[in-house]
Amino acid sequence: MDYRDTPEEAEFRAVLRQWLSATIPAGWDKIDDEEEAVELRKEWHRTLYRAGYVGMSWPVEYGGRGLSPVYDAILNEESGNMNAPSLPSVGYIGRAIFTYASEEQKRRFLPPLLSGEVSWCQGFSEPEAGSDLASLRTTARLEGDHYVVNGQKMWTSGGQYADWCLLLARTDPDVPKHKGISAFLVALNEPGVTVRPIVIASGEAETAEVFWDDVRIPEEQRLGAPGEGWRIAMTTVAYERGPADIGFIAAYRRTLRKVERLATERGLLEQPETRKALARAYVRGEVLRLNCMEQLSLRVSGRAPGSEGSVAKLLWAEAEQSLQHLAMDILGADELTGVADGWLSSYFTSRPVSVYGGSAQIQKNIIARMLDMPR
Amino acid sequence: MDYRDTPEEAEFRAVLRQWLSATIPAGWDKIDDEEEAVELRKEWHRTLYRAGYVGMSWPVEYGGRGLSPVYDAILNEESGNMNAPSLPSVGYIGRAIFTYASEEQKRRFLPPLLSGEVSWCQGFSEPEAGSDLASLRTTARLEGDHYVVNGQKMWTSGGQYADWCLLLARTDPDVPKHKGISAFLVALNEPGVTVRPIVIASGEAETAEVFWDDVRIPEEQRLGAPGEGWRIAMTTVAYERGPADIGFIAAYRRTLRKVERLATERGLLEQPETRKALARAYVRGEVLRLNCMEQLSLRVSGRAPGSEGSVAKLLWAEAEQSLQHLAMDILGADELTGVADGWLSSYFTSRPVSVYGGSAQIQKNIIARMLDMPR
Amino acid sequence: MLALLSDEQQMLKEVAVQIAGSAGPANPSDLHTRDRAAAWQSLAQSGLLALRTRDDEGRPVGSGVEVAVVAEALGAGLVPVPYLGSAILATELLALAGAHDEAEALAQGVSRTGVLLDRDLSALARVPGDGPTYGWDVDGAAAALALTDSPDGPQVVRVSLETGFVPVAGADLTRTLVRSDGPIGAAHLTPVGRPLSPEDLQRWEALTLTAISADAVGVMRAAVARAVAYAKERVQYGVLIGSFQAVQHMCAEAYVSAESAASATNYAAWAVDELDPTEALMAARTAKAQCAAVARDVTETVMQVFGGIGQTYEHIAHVHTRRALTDRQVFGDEGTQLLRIADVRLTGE
Amino acid sequence: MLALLSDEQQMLKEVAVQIAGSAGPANPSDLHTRDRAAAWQSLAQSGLLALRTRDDEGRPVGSGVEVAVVAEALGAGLVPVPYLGSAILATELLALAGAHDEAEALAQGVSRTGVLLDRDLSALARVPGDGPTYGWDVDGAAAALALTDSPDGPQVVRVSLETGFVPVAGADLTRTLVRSDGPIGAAHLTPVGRPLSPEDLQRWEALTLTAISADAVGVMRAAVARAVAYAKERVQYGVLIGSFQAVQHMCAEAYVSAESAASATNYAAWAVDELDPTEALMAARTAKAQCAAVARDVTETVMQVFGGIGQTYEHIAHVHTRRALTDRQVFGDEGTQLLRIADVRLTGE
Repeated sequence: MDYRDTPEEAEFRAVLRQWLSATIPAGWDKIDDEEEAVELRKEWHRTLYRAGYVGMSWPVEYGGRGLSPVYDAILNEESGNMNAPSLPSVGYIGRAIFTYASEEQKRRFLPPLLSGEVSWCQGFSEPEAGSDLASLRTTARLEGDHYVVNGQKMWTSGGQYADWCLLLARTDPDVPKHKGISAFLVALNEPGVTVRPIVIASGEAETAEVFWDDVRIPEEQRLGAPGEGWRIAMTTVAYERGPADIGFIAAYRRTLRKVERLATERGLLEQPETRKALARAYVRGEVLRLNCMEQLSLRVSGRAPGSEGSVAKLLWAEAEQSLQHLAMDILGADELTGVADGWLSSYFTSRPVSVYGGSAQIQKNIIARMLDMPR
Repeated sequence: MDYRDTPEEAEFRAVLRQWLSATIPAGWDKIDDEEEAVELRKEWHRTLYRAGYVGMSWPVEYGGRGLSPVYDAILNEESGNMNAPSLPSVGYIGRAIFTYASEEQKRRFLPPLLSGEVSWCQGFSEPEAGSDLASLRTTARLEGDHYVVNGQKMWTSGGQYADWCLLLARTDPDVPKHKGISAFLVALNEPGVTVRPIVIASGEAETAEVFWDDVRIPEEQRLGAPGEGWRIAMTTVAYERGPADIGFIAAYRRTLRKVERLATERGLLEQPETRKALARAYVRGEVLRLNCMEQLSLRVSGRAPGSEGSVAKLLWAEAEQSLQHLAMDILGADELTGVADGWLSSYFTSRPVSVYGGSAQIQKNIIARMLDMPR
Repeated sequence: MLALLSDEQQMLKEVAVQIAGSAGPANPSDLHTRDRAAAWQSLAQSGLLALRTRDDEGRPVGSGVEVAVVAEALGAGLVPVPYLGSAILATELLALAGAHDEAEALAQGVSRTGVLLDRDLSALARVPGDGPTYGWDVDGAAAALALTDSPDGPQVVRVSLETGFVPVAGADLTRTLVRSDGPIGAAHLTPVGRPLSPEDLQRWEALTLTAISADAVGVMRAAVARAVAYAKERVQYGVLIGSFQAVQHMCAEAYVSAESAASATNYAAWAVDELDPTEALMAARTAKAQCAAVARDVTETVMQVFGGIGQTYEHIAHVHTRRALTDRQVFGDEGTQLLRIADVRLTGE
Repeated sequence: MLALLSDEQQMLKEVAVQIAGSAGPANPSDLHTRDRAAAWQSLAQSGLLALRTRDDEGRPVGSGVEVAVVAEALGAGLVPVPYLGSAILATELLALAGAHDEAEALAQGVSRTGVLLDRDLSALARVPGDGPTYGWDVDGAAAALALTDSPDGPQVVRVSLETGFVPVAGADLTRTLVRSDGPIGAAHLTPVGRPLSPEDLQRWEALTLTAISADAVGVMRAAVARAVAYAKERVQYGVLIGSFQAVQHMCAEAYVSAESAASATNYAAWAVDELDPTEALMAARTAKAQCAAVARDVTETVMQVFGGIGQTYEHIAHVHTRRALTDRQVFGDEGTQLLRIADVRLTGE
C-alpha cells in the first residue's frame, strides 16, 4: 500500500505541472461568450493532444500510450488543482469504438477523436427512457444501404457543441427490448438533426436534446452488429465516469476553499459551528478522494469497473450537495438576492449530481445487487 | 378552530388536576422492586376507576361515560404533566370486546377490565410474524367444546403482569391466511401457558414472550365468529395508539426539561449550537403535540382512526430518538461510563419507537397507500 | 378544543384555492403570461385583501387563521402577486398604526405597498440607515413600509420605491425584489399613523412569521402533490415509478415534513389573535422554525422524484424550491428562530 | 500509487479474521463463555501483539496498516480482549519511551497494560490530578499508562489499577473499564522510559486514532454484513425482507457509510509511519471524524433492519452499537476532531 506517486508518476506529475503552468491560457475562465468558450475548450483538447496528454491509457495501437489509468488520474487531478480548462472526455466513446468497431471505422474515427479535430457526444437517454435506458423509442429503419432515424434524445451532454454522436436506436421492435437496439456513429450536421440546449434550474445550458427527423445514416456507420447496441451502451456507461476521472475532486476542493473564504470574509470563523461545518466538508472531500484512489487502485490491478463506483457516486453527491448547503447557510440572504454572485446557480447545479448518470436511488439498487440482496 | 379547552373541558381539567395532586402516591416512581411497582400500577388503575377516570369515552352501556376522546386526552396530558403512574390501556381491548363480543362475554369481561380487577395483554405477534401479523403460526384446534392452543407469542407488552390475554390463533390452516385466524379471551394462569420477559437492549424487561403448550380454552371464550380474528386484530391495532393516548407527549416534554437541565449543569447554555439544538427539540415536541391535537380533533369530529396516525408515529420516533441523541451529545463520555445514570438505558429504549407497533418503514408504506401511490 | 377549520374557513379556503388555481403558473413560462392584475382584482373583489383591515370595533376583519388559509393557497399556487407584502404585512402595519384609510386603500386593490427589509431580509428595515435595503414582495407597489425611531416608539414610515431602487433578479421567480444600495435619508420618509407599542410589534411579527410559514406550507404541500402525481404517471422499467418503495418513501417523508410544518403553522395562525403577543410570537417562531427546517429538503426531494426533467429550468419544480428558499430566509431562518426560542425556554427572556 | 493491501497484509488479515472468528461472540451470552485467555494467547503466538514493538533498527515490527488490519478484524469480531489498550496504545507508548523490554513483555502476552483516560475519555490522563480517571480496555491488566509533566517533556508513568479503581458497568460490553474517583497521587506513579517529544506524542495519537477508527470500521462492516445476511433469510409477507427496496436502501446506505469510514481509515493507517507526524495526525483525525460521524447511524440502522429481535438484549445487534458508541467517544468524538481539523485548515495551527 502506498498513496504516494511512484518515481515515474512523480516525474510525470512534475513535468505535467510545469507544462500546465506554462500552457493554461490566461483568463480562460473569465470568457463569457459561449462560442468563444467552446472554441477554447476545443483548442485546449488539441493542445493536450499535441503534448501527448490525450488517451494516455489507450492501447498504443489505437494511438494511446498504454499507460496505467493512474496517469489519467494525475492529469485530472493536476488540471483541477491548477484550474485548467476542463479535460476532453474521450475515454468512453473511444472504448466503445476500439472495442466494437471495424478496422476501417477505427482508422476513420479514432485519430480525429484523440486529436480533438472531431468532438463527440452520446445520444442514449430519451424523455421516456432515462434511468430505464432500454426503453428507448428512437428508431433506425434499414432502407437499402442506409438507416433512417427518427426520435428524440435527451440529456445529451455537450450535444450543442459536438460534431458527432454515438447514437442508440431501436432497429428491431419485435425482439425483447434489450436485444433490438443498435449503435451508430453519426455526424450531427446531417440533415434532419436538430440540437436544442436544455437549460437547467441554475439557468445554465448544461446539456441538450437532439431531435432526429428522417436522418439517413450509411449502414457502414453502424457500430458493432445489429442488436449489439445494448452491450455497447453498457460498456460505455461503465467507463463513462471511470475511477481516473477525478477532476471533480479537485473542483470540490476549490469550491471548499471558496466557502472557507466566504466564512472568513463574513467573520464567522470564530463560531465553533461554522468551524465544524467547514471541517466536515473537508472530511467529506478527503473521504471521497481516498475512496476514489482505492477504486483506481482496483482498476490498475486489472479489475473492471464494478458497482463499487456507486459508493463514490453517492459520496460525491452527498459531499457536493452538502457543500452547497453550507455555502447557502453562510451566505444567508445574499445567495437569494444575488449579492453573492453565482452561488445560487452553483446550488442548482449541485442538485442533478444525484440524478444524472444514474440517480442516487439507482446507485443504491446497484449496491444492494452487489450485496447480493434478493430481487 | 380553537386550541383551548371548552368551559366543560377546562372544568374537567381543573378538577382532575386537583384530584391528581391529592392522589398521586408520593415517591411512586422511586420504587425499585418490580413486583411492588406492578402492584402500584394495578392499584392506580383501581383508584382511577373509582374516581371515574377509566373508560370515559366508552359508551355508557358498557360502563363508560360516553364522553369525547378529548377527555381521555386531557387525562393523558395531565397525568404526564404531573408525573402520575402510567395510565392503564383499556381502550383497545375494550373496543375489541364491545365491538365483537357476545352479551354474556361483555357482561363477564368488561366490568373487571374497566375496574382494574383484571389486567389484559395482547397476544398477536410471533417470532415469524412481526410486521406481517397475518403469518402467525400459533394454532387453536377445536376438540369438542374446547380449543387446544399451541405456539409462541412475542412482543406481548405487559405479558409478564397481565391476568388475561386477547389471543390470536390460527383455527383453519386451509383457507387464505387472513381468513383462518380467530380471536380468544384467555386467562394466563391456565396450565400450559409460560410467560418469559423479554429484556431489551437497555437492560429493561419491556415486553414478554408467551409460550402456549396444549392450552385448553373453552369455546365460549372465542371472541367473534371463527375466522373473524383478523378483523378483530385490525380494529384493535387501529385503536392501540389512538389520538387521545398522548401521554408520550408529556413524557417527551419532561425528558426535554431534563436535557435542558443537563445542559445547564454542564455550562453549555452559552453555546449557540446547544441552544439551537435544545430549541429544535422543543420545536419537535410542539410539532408532535399540535399534530396529535389535529388528529384528535378529526376523531372527535367522527372520523375513524386513519393512516394520518402514521404521520404522528413517524414524528414521535424522530423526536424521541433525536432527543436521546442530543442527550448523548451533551453527556459525552458520562453516558457511556454510567456516570449519567439511566441515560444509556433511555437511549436504547428510544430505539424501538421506530420498530414496535409498525416500523417506520411500515408507516411510510401506509402513507404511500394514503397518497394512493401505485402498489 | 377543536383544531380544525370551521365551515366558513373551509369555504374561504375554497375561494382562495380557486383564485390561486387560475392565477398560478403550471410552468415557469406562465409567469410571463399570467394576468397578475386580474388575479389581484379577484383577490380584492373576494375581500381577501381586506383581512387585516379593522372592523367598526377595531378588530381584524379576518383572523390569523383566515390569513394562513389564504397565504397557504397562494403559496400552493405559486401565485406571483404581493399578497404577503401588501395585503398582510403592510396592511397590518398600517392598521396597527391606526392608518385605517391607507389600509383600506390597499384592501381595495387600488394601490399596493410592500415592506422594506434589511440586508439579511430578516427584519423590517430601520431607517434612516446606510443600507443596503430591500423592498420585498413589491410587485406593482410604489412604496414600502419601514420603521424609524421616534420618541414615542417605533414609527411606521413610507419609503418611495420610485427612486434609488433597482430590480433584483433574486432567487424567487414569483415575488418581486428591489434593492437600494445607497442610504435611505430622513427626507425620503413619510411617517404613517401613530407610533407602535412593543406589543403591536410582537403581534405584527407573529402574524408575519405565520403568514410566511403558511405560504411555505402551501409551497411544500403543492410540490409534494405534484411529485406524487408524477410518480403515478411516469413509467420506467415498465412500471409506474410510484410503485418503487424508494419513491414511495421519499414522497411519504416529504409529506410528513410538510404536514409537520402545517400542524405548527395552524396553531400559530390561531394564536395570532387568540393568545397574548408573547405566546403568539413563540408559536409563530415555532412554526417558522419548522417550516425553515424542512422546506429545502422537501422541495429538493420533489426535484429528485421528478428526476432529470425536474432539474430543468422549464419545469415547475425549481419554482417551488426558489419560493421555499425565500420563505425560509425572510424574517429569519431556522437558526434565528431557534435562538429566540432558546432565549425564552432557557433564560426566560 | 497503489492503495491496496499487499499480499502479506492480506495474509495477516486472514490470520486476524480467523482468530477473531473463534474469539468473538455470536450473541451477548457468549461474552461470559468465550475463553479470552486462549484468544490472547493466539494473538501472542501469531505475533499480533508485537506489531508495535521495535525491530533491531528501531522500526516498528508492523506498520500502521498492519495495526489497522488486525484492529478491524477484532472490531468486526467484537472480540473482548484489550488489543487496542494493551497491544497498541500501551505498547506504542512504551516503545516511544524506549522501554523496549516492557513493550516486549506485553507482546509476549504474559502481562497486559491499559491506558488511563480523563473523565471525558478523550485523552490520556495527566497525573497527578484530581480525577476521576478511567482505565480503558484494561481486561487482565494490572496497570495503565498515563502521562506526567517532567522538565524534559511529558513522561510516561505506570499507574497501578490494584487499588482505588472500581469496575464500571459501562456501555461497552466487550472492553473493560475501571474508574478511580479519588486523586491519583504522585506516590502511585512509576515513570517508564524517557520523556516523549512532541512528535512522539503526535505519532502516538495518530496511531491511536487510527487503531480506534479501524476497530469502528470492523464493527460497522460486520454489523452491516449481519443485517444483510438477516435480510436474506428473514421472511415477512411471504418474501425475504431483503427484497423490499426500503430494506435494500437502508443496507446500501449503511454500507456506503461503513466503506467511507474504511477509505479514510486505510489512508490514516498508511500515514501513521509514512508521513510526518502533523500530516499523519491530520489523516487520523479525518478518519476518526468520519468514523464517529457514521458509527451511531450505521449500527442504529442495523438494529432497525433486525426489527424487533434487534432491540433485545439477547441479540448481538446492540453489542455492535455499544462498541461503536465507545469507539466514537474514546480519544475525542466527531466535534473534537473537527475543531482540531478546522484549526489546521482555517488558522494553520
